[in-house]
Amino acid sequence: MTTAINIPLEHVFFLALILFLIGAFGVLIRRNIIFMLLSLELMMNACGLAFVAAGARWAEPDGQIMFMFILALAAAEVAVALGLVVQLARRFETLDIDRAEELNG
Amino acid sequence: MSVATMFQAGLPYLVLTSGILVVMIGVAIKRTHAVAAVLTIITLLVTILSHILAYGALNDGVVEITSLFKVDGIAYLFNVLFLLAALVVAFLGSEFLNQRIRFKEEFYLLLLCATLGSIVLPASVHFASLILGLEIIGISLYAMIAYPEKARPPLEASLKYLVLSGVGSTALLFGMAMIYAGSGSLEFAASLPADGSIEGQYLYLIGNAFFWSGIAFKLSLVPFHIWTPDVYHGAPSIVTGFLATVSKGAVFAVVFRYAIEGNVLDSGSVQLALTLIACASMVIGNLLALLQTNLKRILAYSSIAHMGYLLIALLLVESNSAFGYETVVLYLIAYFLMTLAAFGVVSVLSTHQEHELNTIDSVSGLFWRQPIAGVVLIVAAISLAGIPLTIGFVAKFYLFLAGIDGGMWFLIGALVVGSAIGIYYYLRIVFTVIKKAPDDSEAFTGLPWTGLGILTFLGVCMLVLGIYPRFLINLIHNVVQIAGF
Amino acid sequence: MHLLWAIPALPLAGFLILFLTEGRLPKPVVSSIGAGSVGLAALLTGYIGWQFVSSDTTEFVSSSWTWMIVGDLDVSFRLWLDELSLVMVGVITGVGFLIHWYATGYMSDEEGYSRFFCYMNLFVFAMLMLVMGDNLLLLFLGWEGVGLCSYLLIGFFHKIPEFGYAARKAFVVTRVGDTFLIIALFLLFHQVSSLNIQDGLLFARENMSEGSTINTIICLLLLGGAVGKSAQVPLQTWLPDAMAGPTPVSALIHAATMVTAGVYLIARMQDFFLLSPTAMLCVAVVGLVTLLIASFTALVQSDIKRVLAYSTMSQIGYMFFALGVGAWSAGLFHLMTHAFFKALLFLASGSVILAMHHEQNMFKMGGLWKKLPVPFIGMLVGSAALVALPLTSGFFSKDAILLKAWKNDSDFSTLFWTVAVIAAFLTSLYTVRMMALTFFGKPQSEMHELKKESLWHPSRIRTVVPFALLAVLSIAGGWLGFEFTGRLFDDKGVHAELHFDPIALLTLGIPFAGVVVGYFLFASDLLDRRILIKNRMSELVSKFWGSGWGFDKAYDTMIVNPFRFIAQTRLNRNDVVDLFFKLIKFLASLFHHILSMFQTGHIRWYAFTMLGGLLLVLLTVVWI
Amino acid sequence: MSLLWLIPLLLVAGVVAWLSERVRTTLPNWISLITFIVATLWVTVVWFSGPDTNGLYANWVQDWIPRFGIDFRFEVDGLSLMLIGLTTFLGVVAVVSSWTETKTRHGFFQFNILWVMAGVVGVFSAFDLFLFFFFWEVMLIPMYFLIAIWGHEDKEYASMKFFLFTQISGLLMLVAIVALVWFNASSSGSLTFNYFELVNADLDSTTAKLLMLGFFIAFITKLPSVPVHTWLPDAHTQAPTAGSVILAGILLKTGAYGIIRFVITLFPDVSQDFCVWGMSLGVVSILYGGYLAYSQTDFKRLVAYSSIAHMGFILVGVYSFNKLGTQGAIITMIAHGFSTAALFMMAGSLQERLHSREMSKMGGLWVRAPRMGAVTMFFVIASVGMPGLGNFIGEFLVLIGAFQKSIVLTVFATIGIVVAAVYGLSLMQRSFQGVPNPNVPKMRDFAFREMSVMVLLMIALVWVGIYPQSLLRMSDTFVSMLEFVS
Repeated sequence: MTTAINIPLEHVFFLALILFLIGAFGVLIRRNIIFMLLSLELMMNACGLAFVAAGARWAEPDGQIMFMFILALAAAEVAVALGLVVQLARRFETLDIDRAEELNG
Repeated sequence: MSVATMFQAGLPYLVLTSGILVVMIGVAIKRTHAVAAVLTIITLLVTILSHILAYGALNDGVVEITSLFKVDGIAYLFNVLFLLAALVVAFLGSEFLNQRIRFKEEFYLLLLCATLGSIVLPASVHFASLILGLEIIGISLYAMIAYPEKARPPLEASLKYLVLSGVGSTALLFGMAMIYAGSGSLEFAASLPADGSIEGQYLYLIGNAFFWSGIAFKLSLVPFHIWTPDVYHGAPSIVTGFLATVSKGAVFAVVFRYAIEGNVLDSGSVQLALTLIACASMVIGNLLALLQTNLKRILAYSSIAHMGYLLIALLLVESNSAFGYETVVLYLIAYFLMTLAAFGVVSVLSTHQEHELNTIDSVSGLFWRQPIAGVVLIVAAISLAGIPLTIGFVAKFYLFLAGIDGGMWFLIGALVVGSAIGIYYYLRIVFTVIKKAPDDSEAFTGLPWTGLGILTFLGVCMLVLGIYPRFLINLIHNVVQIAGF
Repeated sequence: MHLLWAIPALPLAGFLILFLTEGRLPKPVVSSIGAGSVGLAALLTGYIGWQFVSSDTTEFVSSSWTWMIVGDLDVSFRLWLDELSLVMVGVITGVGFLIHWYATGYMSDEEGYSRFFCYMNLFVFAMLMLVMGDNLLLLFLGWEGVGLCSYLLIGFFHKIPEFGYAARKAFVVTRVGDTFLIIALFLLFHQVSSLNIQDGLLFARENMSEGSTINTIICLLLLGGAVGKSAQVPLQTWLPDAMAGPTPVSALIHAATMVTAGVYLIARMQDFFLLSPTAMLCVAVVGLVTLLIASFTALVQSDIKRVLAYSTMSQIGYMFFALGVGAWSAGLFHLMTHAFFKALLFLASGSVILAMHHEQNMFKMGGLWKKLPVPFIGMLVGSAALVALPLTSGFFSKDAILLKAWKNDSDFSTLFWTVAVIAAFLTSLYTVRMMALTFFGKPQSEMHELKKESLWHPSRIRTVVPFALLAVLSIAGGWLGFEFTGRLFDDKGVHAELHFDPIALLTLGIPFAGVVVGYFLFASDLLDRRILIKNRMSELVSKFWGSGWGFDKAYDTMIVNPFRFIAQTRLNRNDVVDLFFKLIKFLASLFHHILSMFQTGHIRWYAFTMLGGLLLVLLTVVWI
Repeated sequence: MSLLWLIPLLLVAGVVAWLSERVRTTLPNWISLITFIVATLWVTVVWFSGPDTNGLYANWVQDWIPRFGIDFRFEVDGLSLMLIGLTTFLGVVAVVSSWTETKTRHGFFQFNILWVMAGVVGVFSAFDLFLFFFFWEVMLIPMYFLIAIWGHEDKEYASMKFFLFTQISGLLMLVAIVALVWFNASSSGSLTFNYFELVNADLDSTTAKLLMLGFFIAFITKLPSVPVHTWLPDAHTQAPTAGSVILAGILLKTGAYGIIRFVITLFPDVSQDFCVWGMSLGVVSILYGGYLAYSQTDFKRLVAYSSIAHMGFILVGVYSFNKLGTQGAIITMIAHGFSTAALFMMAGSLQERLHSREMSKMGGLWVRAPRMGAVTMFFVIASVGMPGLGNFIGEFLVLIGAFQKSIVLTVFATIGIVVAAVYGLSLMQRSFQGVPNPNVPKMRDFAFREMSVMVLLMIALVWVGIYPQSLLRMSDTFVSMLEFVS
């Protein structure tokens, strides 16, 4: 087996955290539902990265397995999400999520 | 651990999964509501029965299926509870679908999938199985919430739930990753940092912070509660019932497992965080419901408070895990009954309306217009308020016992304050139900007998278990004992 | 053994019958029950009294069931008859019967005839319990009972609000006195750990030292009770208003019996008072002050019944004074005689008032002696006794008191005596004034022709009999009680053996002086009465006296009005305490609204709060 | 047959009454009336047949939730029997008093009345703290329904207030109960809710004080005493006649009963230290209640505040910690039950006739309805504390007992008697005496139905007044058990 290039765990986690936050801000600032979902994906992948890094630390496959889980999961979620997006476009005639605020109080 | 025992112990999961396949194929072959419904119900019943067979495998209390699952009596108890709830939802759902939905059959698939996810959780002792179960529930719920076509609220609710729970899940995952990074194992039992290094500690703590935040979202605990009313409000009330009971119950079951196996509460800071969250949920949840006029939103806020109450049992884990478990199980049973009854009433009453009833005024004088539903709603409200004669009181009694046993006087104070506020709005429901019906109100006639039958059943359960809880209590006690806590 | 229990039982039975039949009985039956029950009681009293006097026992006792036994407290319905109570019982049943008898005529036109006798019988019963109870609790039962009946009877004409007010005033003011009494009971029980009167007296004789503080306190509390019931200063204000009741009521309750309960109480608790000079002094002073104030007030009243009311106050003042200076027998003697002549006076005035169609203002009367001979004679006799002209009953008793006062060896005896004598003089003054204004002079309003209802029509002749009997008693009562009351206390009775020293002569002379002066002032035209009335000084004085020395005004401004204000203005109609709970409610809903503001429905805001929450949790976990 | 069958009897009768409405609308009234009469007779029979060797009239033990040592533990001693008798008797009064008042839903109405009574009987006979609390809460629900459904104009507010006050204070008691049990378990090792074992639980004084407060607050809220009394006037004013009768006649007594039976027996020492506070609260209630009673213009409200004053006497009596005081408190409970029940029934009848409780709309009613006048007079006099009637005995014993403890407080309490006279008589004056109010219509006087009950109540009061020994004897066994540090 090849010896992995040794990147300190902190760095990777830092990167993951940054990705996570970028995604979070995306969710916060973008009105368009599509972009929101994109940012969500970004956050998911941040988690994936973190898992991989963690797995690398202990030289175990578990991290990568989890990453695959996450991919599958994200795919499923997006599948449903896009269906909902279509419905949103139908029923609210917009992709601006802020227009969907009828439920409140 | 022989493969045979594993299979026997895992029987319920296999049965339910194959049941899902059967229904799917059935639907694929021919769309018939009746068939789908019957198949679903049969599946659920068979799954429930399969537990009897499976229970034989637990001769020494616990069976580990790979490192992902650790099946024991408690897990089965939870399973049966969830399955029964699903059964109720299936029954009531069939009526709801009959009225307003064009494509009915998929609903059952989603329901069964969600149920599968929920019965995966109580037994899982591994982050992988945890996330798996959670997401199966979540994804099927997105679809279930948005199920009614045309109407806008369900869609909005579903989108909100999807995006926000997406954020929640990511927090959860990120937390897991860090915990894993700290401990080197994805099993709950080994989640404590392997090396006592400061770095490991930090990873562990931050990881838990993320993890619990994600969980708190799923359980809609303050400050992650804010999505709850909108989703409850928008979703069809029968789905809300499922969401409020099964998904929450399952999550609670698994985090309880995590808390026990991983001794999370040994770290004082996590404990503190949970305590604060619990107090905040009890008080704020009830305050939010105080003057709310929308029935479903009231129940949403009250569910926030109830999850807060339940945390008391969770926090008992590190001193007296056995009684903590008993409390959780009993409280969840009570909570399932009350919540399902409440939402059940709403959905049954909405049978002939084109829009679902949800304002509190729509049930005014219900006691005189539709006695059965009225009585059940009254009983549910009284039970939620934790007043004797109903199982809600027994549950609250357990909480007090747990709190005092753990010496958590602060939490008990919050519990008292919370329940005090709670009584007010539950009683408002009762008053609305018994007050003189407005003259323009039409009587609820021709309600489906299945619906009313189920409601009556739930009501009777609440009362009987409230007045004579002896057997239930002993059952739970024994199961917990056998499971070796 | 003997029928002691039957004495109170009879009027009680009468009460019950009348109460349960709700006035469905015909009037003759009612009167025979109402008056008859008391009459029988009177006869029985006579019989038992004779038994008692002839027997050598010191008391008759008749026990019935246990009232209550709790710890040390052990009281039962036990009747106790000794000389003291015998006198009282005699007065109550005897005078009571005569007044009932008279009332059968007097009240015959009023509605609620049955109700009237119902209350009257209840009163007699209660009064008997008061004087016959062997323990203080039973006494208190009677004490409150008579108060109740007085309330009911003052407000008998309940349609007239003023009467209702008078009734409530009477009840509440006496209640104030009663509180002192009941606290005295508590204190006694605390000391003696028994409420039995005889035990108490025994305890006092044996365990209490001369002038011990606790004993003095007890006595003063008892005095407080007595003052309330007997309309003495400072709780006297209710009595004049009490005249709102029908005249027989005034005669029985507010002259003959109830108001003398205080005297009885003090006499009954003699042994305590004997040990406390201070208390005795207080009793005497209270008596004297009342005596003076009441006499002066009576001097300027225009309402005939009010005159009599104030005179009653003053006469009871005499009794208190007597007790205070240790003239126990004399006091009781005066109580008895006073019962006779004051009852007579009231009945007579009642007849006048009835004949005048409920006109009570003396200035509207005058010259009635021809028209109303019988009341006139009655009045005359009564007044004679009141001013204590020799050989009338009043003479003996009042004389005895004055002599005792003189012979009493306290530092103030002279002063006391002087004041008492002055008061005696005043008594004759106002009595003469009353007679003059009512019966002499020229008629101020033309007298209506006596109608059929008038009391003096032959058909009502029955009312004359009790009248006559009372008149006889007020003359002869002197000799009657003379010997007997002597046996009450060991204070050598009321034997006025030294009737020829100057003091005696003076006391003898005072009434005459009063009468003479009074004649010149009010009856004769020799001096112009206008001098007296016209100048401002006397106007002020008479105004002040007329208002009963401004006690009412003072109480109103000090107590009644403030209480009314804080209570009846909407100040606190609904309960300040509730504000606290309202505040809680307000706060709760306030927080509800604040928190609800977060539920905007904007998904991005929701996400934001969640991340905020995440941050919070992080901070909590990592930095705490 | 054990007297405890009373509870199921009442419960079943309730259901039957509810269903019987379908047959005939007047049937429910008859059913519950007969039930209560039978119950009362039953109690009387048991009363006269005397206690068994342990001084009990009935007892029944059966385990309920063995997991926590919770039993069905019913016992009826003299004290309980008295109160149960009061309950059933006032049940008759309540039913009769609202015979014609409820226009609709007689069935459910009677159902609630019967179930409240069942709950109360349970409270008076439960000797397992869990069981006690169970009944304590259960009796509230039907009571709530009575106010909320058949109440007057402001029923929502009133019923809600009533329920919140009692429930929240109940929560405190629940905490106290559980904590007490838990501490007892950790010290003695046996987890049990059995009253007789908890009596000798050893607690350190601080804990005991806190737990005692938990019970105390719950009970004085029910009693009620200042400062937690404010639910009572509203609840009384708004409740239907039967509701007020039950509320004032019996439910308040459960509070007093709780203090006597549980607070001072479970926590004797701390209660001893607490007694000054208890008495002071009582005195404040007496004076404040009396003062507010006088301020009222609403007949029912006045009576309501007057019962706050009367309940004050109970507190004073209990916390004077001697036989006299305690017995006085017990007698007050009974006598006040009778007198106030009657006054509320009167208020109800007046409202039925005049459609108003405002005394400004009354006046001179004696002329219109002499019987009602006389009856009211009787009960006003009784509640003013006239010797020879029940209330006096209670108040006298309370005061004479309190005098042994604190002279000052007793004097203040005694002033309350004067105040009582003031408001009592002004009530009489404003409603029945004075100039007949011209716009009062011709008013139906009491007929046989009302009169019969009233006469019963009068007899009862006189009986308590002149032969209280018969009651004192009943409660003596219990009162003697309390060890009083003199």
